[in-house]
Amino acid sequence: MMTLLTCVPRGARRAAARLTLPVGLLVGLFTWLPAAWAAEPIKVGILHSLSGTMAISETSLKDVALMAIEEINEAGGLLGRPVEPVVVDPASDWPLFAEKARELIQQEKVAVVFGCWTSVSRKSVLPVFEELNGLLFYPVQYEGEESSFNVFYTGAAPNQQAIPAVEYLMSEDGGGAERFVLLGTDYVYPRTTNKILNYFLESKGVAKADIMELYTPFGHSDYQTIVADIKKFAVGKSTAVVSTINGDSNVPFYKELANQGLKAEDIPVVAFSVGEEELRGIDTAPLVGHLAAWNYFMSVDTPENKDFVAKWEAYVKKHQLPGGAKRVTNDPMEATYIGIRMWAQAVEQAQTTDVNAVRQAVGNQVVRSPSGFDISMDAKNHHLHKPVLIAEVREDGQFDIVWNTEGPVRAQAWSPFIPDSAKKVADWTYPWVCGNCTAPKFKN
Amino acid sequence: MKQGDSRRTWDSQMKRDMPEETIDQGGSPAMAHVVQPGLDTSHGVILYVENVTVSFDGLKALNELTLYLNAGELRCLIGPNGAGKTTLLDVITGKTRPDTGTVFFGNNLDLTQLSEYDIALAGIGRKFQRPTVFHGHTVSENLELAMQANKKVWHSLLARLSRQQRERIASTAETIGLIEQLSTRAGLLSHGQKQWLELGMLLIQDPQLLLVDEPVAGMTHQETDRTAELLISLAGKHTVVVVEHDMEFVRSLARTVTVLHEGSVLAEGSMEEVQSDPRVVEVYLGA
Amino acid sequence: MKRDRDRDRDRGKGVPLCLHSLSQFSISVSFLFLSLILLLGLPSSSGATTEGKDLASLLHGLGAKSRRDVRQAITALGRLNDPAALPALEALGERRLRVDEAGLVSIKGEDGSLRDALSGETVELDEAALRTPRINNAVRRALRPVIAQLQLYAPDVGVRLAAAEELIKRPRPEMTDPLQAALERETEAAVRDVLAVALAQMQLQSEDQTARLAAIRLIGESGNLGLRPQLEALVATQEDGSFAEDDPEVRAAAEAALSSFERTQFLINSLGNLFYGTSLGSVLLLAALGLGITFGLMGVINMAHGEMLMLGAYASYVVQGVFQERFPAWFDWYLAVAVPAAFGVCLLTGMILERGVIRFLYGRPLETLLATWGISLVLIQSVRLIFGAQNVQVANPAWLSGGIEVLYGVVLPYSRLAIILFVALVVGLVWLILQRTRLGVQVRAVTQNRPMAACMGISAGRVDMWTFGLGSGIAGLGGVALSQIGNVGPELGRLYIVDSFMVVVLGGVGNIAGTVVGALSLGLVNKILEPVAGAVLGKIGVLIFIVLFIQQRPQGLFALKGRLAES
Amino acid sequence: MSSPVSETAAEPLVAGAPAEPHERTGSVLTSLMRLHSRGEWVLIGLLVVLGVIVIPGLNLLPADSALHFPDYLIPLLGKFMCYALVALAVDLIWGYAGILSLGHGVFFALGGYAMGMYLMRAIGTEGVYRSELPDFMVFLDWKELPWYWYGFSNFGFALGMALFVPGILAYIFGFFAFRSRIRGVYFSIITQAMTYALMLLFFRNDTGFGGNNGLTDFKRLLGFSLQAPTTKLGLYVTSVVVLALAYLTCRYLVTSKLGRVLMAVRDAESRLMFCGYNPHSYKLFLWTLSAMLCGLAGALYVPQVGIINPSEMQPANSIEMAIWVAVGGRGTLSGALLGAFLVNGVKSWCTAALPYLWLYILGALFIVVTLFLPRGVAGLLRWPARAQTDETRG
Repeated sequence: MMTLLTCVPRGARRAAARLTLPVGLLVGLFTWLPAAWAAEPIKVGILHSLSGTMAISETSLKDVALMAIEEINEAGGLLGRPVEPVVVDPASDWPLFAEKARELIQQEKVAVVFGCWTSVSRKSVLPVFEELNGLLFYPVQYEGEESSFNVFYTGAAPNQQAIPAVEYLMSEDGGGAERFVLLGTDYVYPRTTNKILNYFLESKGVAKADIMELYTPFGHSDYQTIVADIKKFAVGKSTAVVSTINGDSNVPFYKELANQGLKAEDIPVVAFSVGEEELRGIDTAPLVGHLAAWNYFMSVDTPENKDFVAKWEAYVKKHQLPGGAKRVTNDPMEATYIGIRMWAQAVEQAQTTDVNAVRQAVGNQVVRSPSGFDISMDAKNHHLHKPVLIAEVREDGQFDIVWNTEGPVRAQAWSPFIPDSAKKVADWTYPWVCGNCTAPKFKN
Repeated sequence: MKQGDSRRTWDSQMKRDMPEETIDQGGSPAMAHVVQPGLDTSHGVILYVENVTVSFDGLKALNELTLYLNAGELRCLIGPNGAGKTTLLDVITGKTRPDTGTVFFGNNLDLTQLSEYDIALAGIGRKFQRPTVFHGHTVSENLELAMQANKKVWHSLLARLSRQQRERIASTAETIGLIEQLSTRAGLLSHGQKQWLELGMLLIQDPQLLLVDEPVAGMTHQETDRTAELLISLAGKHTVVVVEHDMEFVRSLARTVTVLHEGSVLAEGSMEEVQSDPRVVEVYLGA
Repeated sequence: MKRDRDRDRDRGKGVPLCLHSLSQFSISVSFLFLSLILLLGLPSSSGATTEGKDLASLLHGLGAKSRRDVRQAITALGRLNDPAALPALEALGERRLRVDEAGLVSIKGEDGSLRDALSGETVELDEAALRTPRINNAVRRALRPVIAQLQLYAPDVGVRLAAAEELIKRPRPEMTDPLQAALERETEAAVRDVLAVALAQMQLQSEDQTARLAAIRLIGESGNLGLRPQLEALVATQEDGSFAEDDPEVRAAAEAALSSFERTQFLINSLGNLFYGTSLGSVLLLAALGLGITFGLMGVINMAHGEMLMLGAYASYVVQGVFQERFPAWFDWYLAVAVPAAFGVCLLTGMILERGVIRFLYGRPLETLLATWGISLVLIQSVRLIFGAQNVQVANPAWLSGGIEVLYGVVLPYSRLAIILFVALVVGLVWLILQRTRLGVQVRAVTQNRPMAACMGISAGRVDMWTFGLGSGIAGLGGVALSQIGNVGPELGRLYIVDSFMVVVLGGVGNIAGTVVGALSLGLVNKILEPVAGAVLGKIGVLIFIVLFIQQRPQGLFALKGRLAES
Repeated sequence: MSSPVSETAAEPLVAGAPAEPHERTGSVLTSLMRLHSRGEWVLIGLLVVLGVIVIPGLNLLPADSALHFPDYLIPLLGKFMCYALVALAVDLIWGYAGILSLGHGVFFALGGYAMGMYLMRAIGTEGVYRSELPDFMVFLDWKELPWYWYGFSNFGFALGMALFVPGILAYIFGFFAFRSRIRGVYFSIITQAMTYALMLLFFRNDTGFGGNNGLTDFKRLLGFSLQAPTTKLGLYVTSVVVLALAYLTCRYLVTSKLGRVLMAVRDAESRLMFCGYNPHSYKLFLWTLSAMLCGLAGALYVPQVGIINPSEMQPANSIEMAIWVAVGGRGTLSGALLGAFLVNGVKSWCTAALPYLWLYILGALFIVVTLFLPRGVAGLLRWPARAQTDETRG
C-alpha cells in the first residue's frame, strides 16, 4: 500500500496529505461531541484489553461476553429491549482503563460494565465506578482484600483457589508435600496469595526453612536458573511448587520444567493462573500431572458444560474468530458468562437497568453454572460462591479433575490468615453497609 | 574596488577592536572569565609541539613531530595527503589526544590537558577544511555565537547584544563581504560564502593563534587574493598557521613553510628553499 | 560414555517418556520377554503370593475404582516382583489400561486392539463399556519405582540403567532384596554401579558397621547430590546437642563424603551458570543479530525488528500446522521447512518495507524510529486479527524435547543446545555472506561510503533492499528459535526489542563480531548476577552495567565504522 | 527526498526569531513581548481564554444544556495538557539540541510518583487498613515508613521533589553521558536502558513504591476531594495555566542566545567547541530542565488520572512521547503541543470508536507523517511565505 502511495507525484501527495490528515483527524476529534442517546437498546460496556500485553488473556473474555449478549438478544433481549455491547480497547494501559470506564459510564451511559483482568486495571477503574455509581463485573481470580459497593467479583478469592490447592498438595493423595516453593511474578496477586499461604502453611506447622519464596519480573522468559534452584531446594523432602506466574511467562517456565525433566511425580507444580488458554502455547506431554486449581475446567463432565462448550464452539465458528477450532473455554470465561447471566437475571427481576435496583437484585441471585453447580452471589461481600476444582494437566492440554469440593465455597473477601485483615468484614447489607469495617456502620 | 573597501574596513576595525594590549595580555577585560592564565610568550615562541606521536590503528599519523611557532608568525604547512597536517591541527585544538609528546601554548599552558573549548577560550581559533558553520542560524547569529563573550550557560540565558557588539558584527560582516546576507541563513550560502563566514567567525573570536585549514578551497581567484591579504594583515599581531594545497597561494603568502611528510617535519624554510630541497621534490613527485 | 548413559537414563526417567520410547514394540516385546523369563525359570517371585493374593487378582486390583486401592495393588505387585505385571503397569501409567464391568483388566494397544493384561491374548470387548482407571500423581509416584524394579529384568541395558537410577530416587525398605538379586544378576558394569549406589542407600541404616562405611564411601564417590540429605542425617546433631549417629567412624566417613559433595556442588554451579549464560546469550544473539545488520550496518532504527522475530515464529507455527495436517509422519522434521520459510517470509517483508517506507528515510535515522514504530503497530494488529490475540502452540519436535543431565542437577536441554548450535551456524553464515559474497562486498561498500559505492556502479538502492531483507530474514530465523523455548503471540517481539538494542549498542554499531560478543557477555553477566541478586535486581544490574560500560566506551566493544560514524 | 538542510533545519513555527540583531534592552516584559508577534499573542491569549474560561464555563452549565461541556472530557483534556507538557520537554531537548531521549517516561513517572506519594500520605488513616502507613506497606508487613517517604506528607516538599528528583537523576545521568560524549543513537539507547532498569526497579514490591499496582486509591489533594467535579476542573485549569507558562518559558529559552547556542550544538557541535563553548554544560542544562518539566507534567497528571505505576516507565511509553513530537513537528514548540494533542486525541477517540482498527490508524498516521510530512503536522500550518522560502531551499 505504501509503495502505491509513494508512486503518486510528490506535489499531489503533499496536497492530499495536507487536506486529508488534518481535516479528517482534527474534525474527527473535535466533532466527538456527546451523541444523542438512543433510548431503545440497553448498552453494556465491555472493558477488556484488545491490544497490548494483556490482549492474550482478555480477548477471549470479550468474545465470550459478546456471545452471552448475543444469546440474550436471540432470546428476545432484556425487558423487551435489545442489549447492545459497547466494546472499547483500553490497550493494557492502566490509566486508559480509568479513562475508558469514565467514558463508558458518562458518555455511553452503559447499564453495566464487564471488564478488567489485572489487579492494577481494577484498582485504576475502581474510583471511577465508585464516583459515578457504575456497576462492574470483574471475572478473574484475584488476591481478595477488597470489596466494593460497585463491583461484583465473579472470579475466585484466595480461599476458593489457593488454600484448597495447598491442602490438596499436603494430603496423602496430593503427595504429602512438606516443603514449598512459592514462585510468582512480582505483583500484588502473587504477593498476597503467597502471604496468605505463608500464614496458612505456618498454621499447618511448616517451618520457615521449608518455604522458598521467589519472584520474577513481568515478562521474565528465562527460567533456567530458577528451575535448577527448585531442583536443589527439593532435595530431601517431598516438595511442591505453588506457581502464581502470570501470563506470558508461563510458557517459558513450563518449557523449562519439561526440558530439565522436572516431573509432576517428583515436584508437582500447582498453578493458579494457568488454564486451558495458557496451555495452548505449550506442548503438554512432558507436563502431565502438574496441577491447576480453578473453579471451572473445560473438561468438566456435566451437561451444562457440554452445552456451554458447544455454544462457544458454534459462536467461534459463526463469527470466524481467529484461532478457530483451537479455541478453548476457561475459568475467567465461565466467570464472565456467569456474570452476564446473573446481571440479566437481576435486570429481569428488577424490571429496570437502574444501577441501584440491579445491585440490590444481583445479591442472592442463583445461576446454574457450566461447572454444574448452582452458584449464588453473596449479597454481603459481592463475591460468588464457587466450587473449587483441582486438576492435573493431560497430554492433550486439557485437565483431569482429581479433587473437588462438595459444593460452592463462600469467598472470603478478607483473608482470616492475614492478621490485619482477619477482623475485617465486607458486608453491604444493613447494618454494616461497608466493604471493610470491623463494626456495623450504624454504630459510627 | 570592493576589495579595497573591505580591506580598509578591516584594517580600521582591527585598530579599533583589537588594541595592542589585548593581544599582548592575551585577553581584554571583557574576557576576564575566560581561562586566561596570562599567556607567557617571553621566549618569543607561542606554540611548542614536541615529540608528538599519534597513531590510528597502528598507522602513525604523527611520528615524533616537533614544531615551534613564534609569536606573530605566519606559517604555512604543506605536505602530501596523509602527511598529518590536519591531525596536527586536531592535536593542537584538543580534538585528538597525542599518544606521546607535549603541546604547550606559550610557556605554561599544556594543551594536552585541556578540552576543545578551553583551548578555544585560551586563544586558539580554527577554521576547518570543510567549511563548518551553523546552518540553521543567520550570518549575524553565526558571528554572534563566535564573538568573544561570556560563554557560560547562565550568561547566555540572559545575554543581549550591546550596541558595541552589534557594530562589531556588522563590521566583520563587511570585512568578509557578507553584510548584505546578515539575516540569511548560513545553510543557504554558497560554498565560498561559507568559507568567508567561517573566516569571519574566526576573526570575531579574536584568537592569538589562528589555525586555518585550506582556506581558499572553492574560492575564486580574486577571493583567494583577498584571503591572502587578510591573512598577511593578521600576521604580526596574531600567529597564523595556514594549511594549504594551493602552492600559488602559499607562495603569495611568502612566509616560512614547513613541509610535513609521514607525520614528521621534512623540511622548513622559505618557499624557495623548500622547493629546492631534493627530499621535498621526491616526496611530492614520488607521491 | 557418560553422555550416552545419561541420555538413556533421561529417556527412561519419566514414565510417559520411557513408555513412549518403547511404545512401538512395547507390548509384543514385553510379552515375548515375559515368556522368555518363564521359560528360563528366572527367579520370578520372592514369595509366590503376597497377602495371599496372586498376580491375577493383583492385576485385577489395578482396575479398582478408588485410587487408594490402585496404589495398594501397585505396591503389592512390587512385593510380588513378577515381571509379568510390567505390561499392565506400564499401560496404567499411559492410560491404556481398560477395565470392564466385571473388573477384567485389558490393555489397549497402539493399533487399537485389546489384549488381556495377563495372558496377552486378544480379547473382543465393547470399548464403549470399558472404563479407564483414573490415575494421579500419587498413583504415578507408586507406579514408577515398581515399574523400575520390574524393568531391572529388561533385556535392554538402557532400560535397566534408567530403572536403576529411578530406584535411587525412591528408596523403600522392601526394595533391598530385589536390588540385591538384580545386582548379582547384572552383568553390565554401568548398571551395576548404579545398582550398587541404590543398594548402598538402603544399607546406610544397616546393622553392620563395615557395610555402612562401604555404603557411605560408595555414595560419596557416586557424586549423586540427591543422596546428600541421607548423609547429612548421619552427621546431624539432635536438639540436646548429641549426635544423631552414635558411631564416630560413620560420622567421619559421612563428613568426608559430604565435603566431596561440596566441591562437586561448586563445580556444578559454575558449570550450570556458564551453560545458562551461554544459552541466554545465544537467545539474545539470535534476537539481536538481524538488528545488528539493519541497525548496525544500515543505521535504520528498526523498531519493527521485534515484529520480524514474531513473524518468523508465526511462520514456523504455520509450517507446523501444515505438517500436522498433511504430513504427520514427517512432523519431527517440520523445522527443516520452517527455517527457510521463516527466513523467506521475513526477507520478503523486510524488502517490501525497505522499498515501501524505509528507503525514503535514509539520513534521517531518528525518523525511521517513528515510521518503523508505526509499522510494528500495524504488524502486531494484523497478526492479532489473523491468528488471534492468544498464544499459539509451537510444539518442539521429539528430538528437541528433553535434555541430557551432564551432572546432577545440570540438565542441558536439547532445545537450548540446538539453539546454541543454530546461532553459531547463522553467525557463520552471516559472516560468510558479508565477507565472501558479492552482496557482502557491496553491503560493506555502501555502508562505508555510499556516494563512492554508487560511483563504482553499485546500485545502492538494490543493496539496501537486500541488506534490510537479510537483516529481517535473520530476525525471522531468530523467531523460529524463540518459538522453541518461549511463547508465540503477537507481542512476542516487544519482549526482545529493548534487549536487542542493548546488545547491538554494547557490541558496537556496525560490527557483527561486536554483536556476538555483546550478546554472549550480556547472557553471562545476567546469569552470574541472577543467583546473587535475584532475577529482577540481576536484570537491573545488567542494564546499569550497560550504561556504565557505554560511558567508558561510547562506541561499544568494537569501534564504529560506517555511516553512523559521521553523525 | 528531502535535503539534509530541511532535515536539520528546524525553525520556529511562527516568525519570532529576530532576523536582525536588534535592540535588546528594556524590561523583562518587553523582552517577553518580543517572543511573539502581536497576532500570535492574540492567538495564544485566545487559546488560554478558551482553555481556562470558556471550557470550564461551558462545563458548569447544567448537564442537559445543549452547550454543556461533558464532564468526562475535563480530566481527559487535563491529561492531554500533561502530555503536551511532556511533548514540550521532549521537543526542547530533541528539537533544539538534537538529543533524542527514549527515556523521558522515567522523569514523567518520577514526578508522578512524587505527587503520588504525597497523595498516598494525604489519605491518612482512611486507607483500607486504617493505618498511618500506605496500604501496600501494611500489606507487605512493613512496620514503619521507609526513609525516602519522609516529608512527602507535605505538599510543597512533594512538589519540590517532583521537580528535583527527575532533575537530579537527569543531571547525574547527563553529566556522565555528555562528559563521555555519548550522542546520537547511543544516547537514545542508553536512555532506554535507564527507563527499563528503573521500570524493573519500581516493579519490585520490595522497592517500596507499591510494585506493579503503583500508587492509587487517592482521596484528597490539599484537602479537596479528588472525586469532586470542581477539583477536577481546578486541576484542569491548573494544567492549562502551567502549560501556557511552560510554553512561554521554553519560547524565551529557544529565542535567547542560549537557544541559538543549542541549535548550534545540534547543527555543528565541534564548531561550537572551537568557538569556545562547552556544549556539554549547555546540553546538561537543557536536559535537566527538560526532565524537570517532565516531572512537573507527571505531578499534574497523577491526581487527574488517579494512578501512577511503573508501566509509565515502559520503553514504549517513552517512544510514544518522541512520536508525539515527531508527528507535530520537532523543532517547533507549538508543533510539539499539536502533536501531543493530535496523537492522544486520535488514540482516545479510536480506542472507543474503532477498538479493532485503531492500531492501524495510529500506525498509518506515524508512517504517513514521516513519509509525507517530514516537518510534522506543524509543517502544514506554516505561514505561506515561510513555506515558500522553504521550497526554494529544500
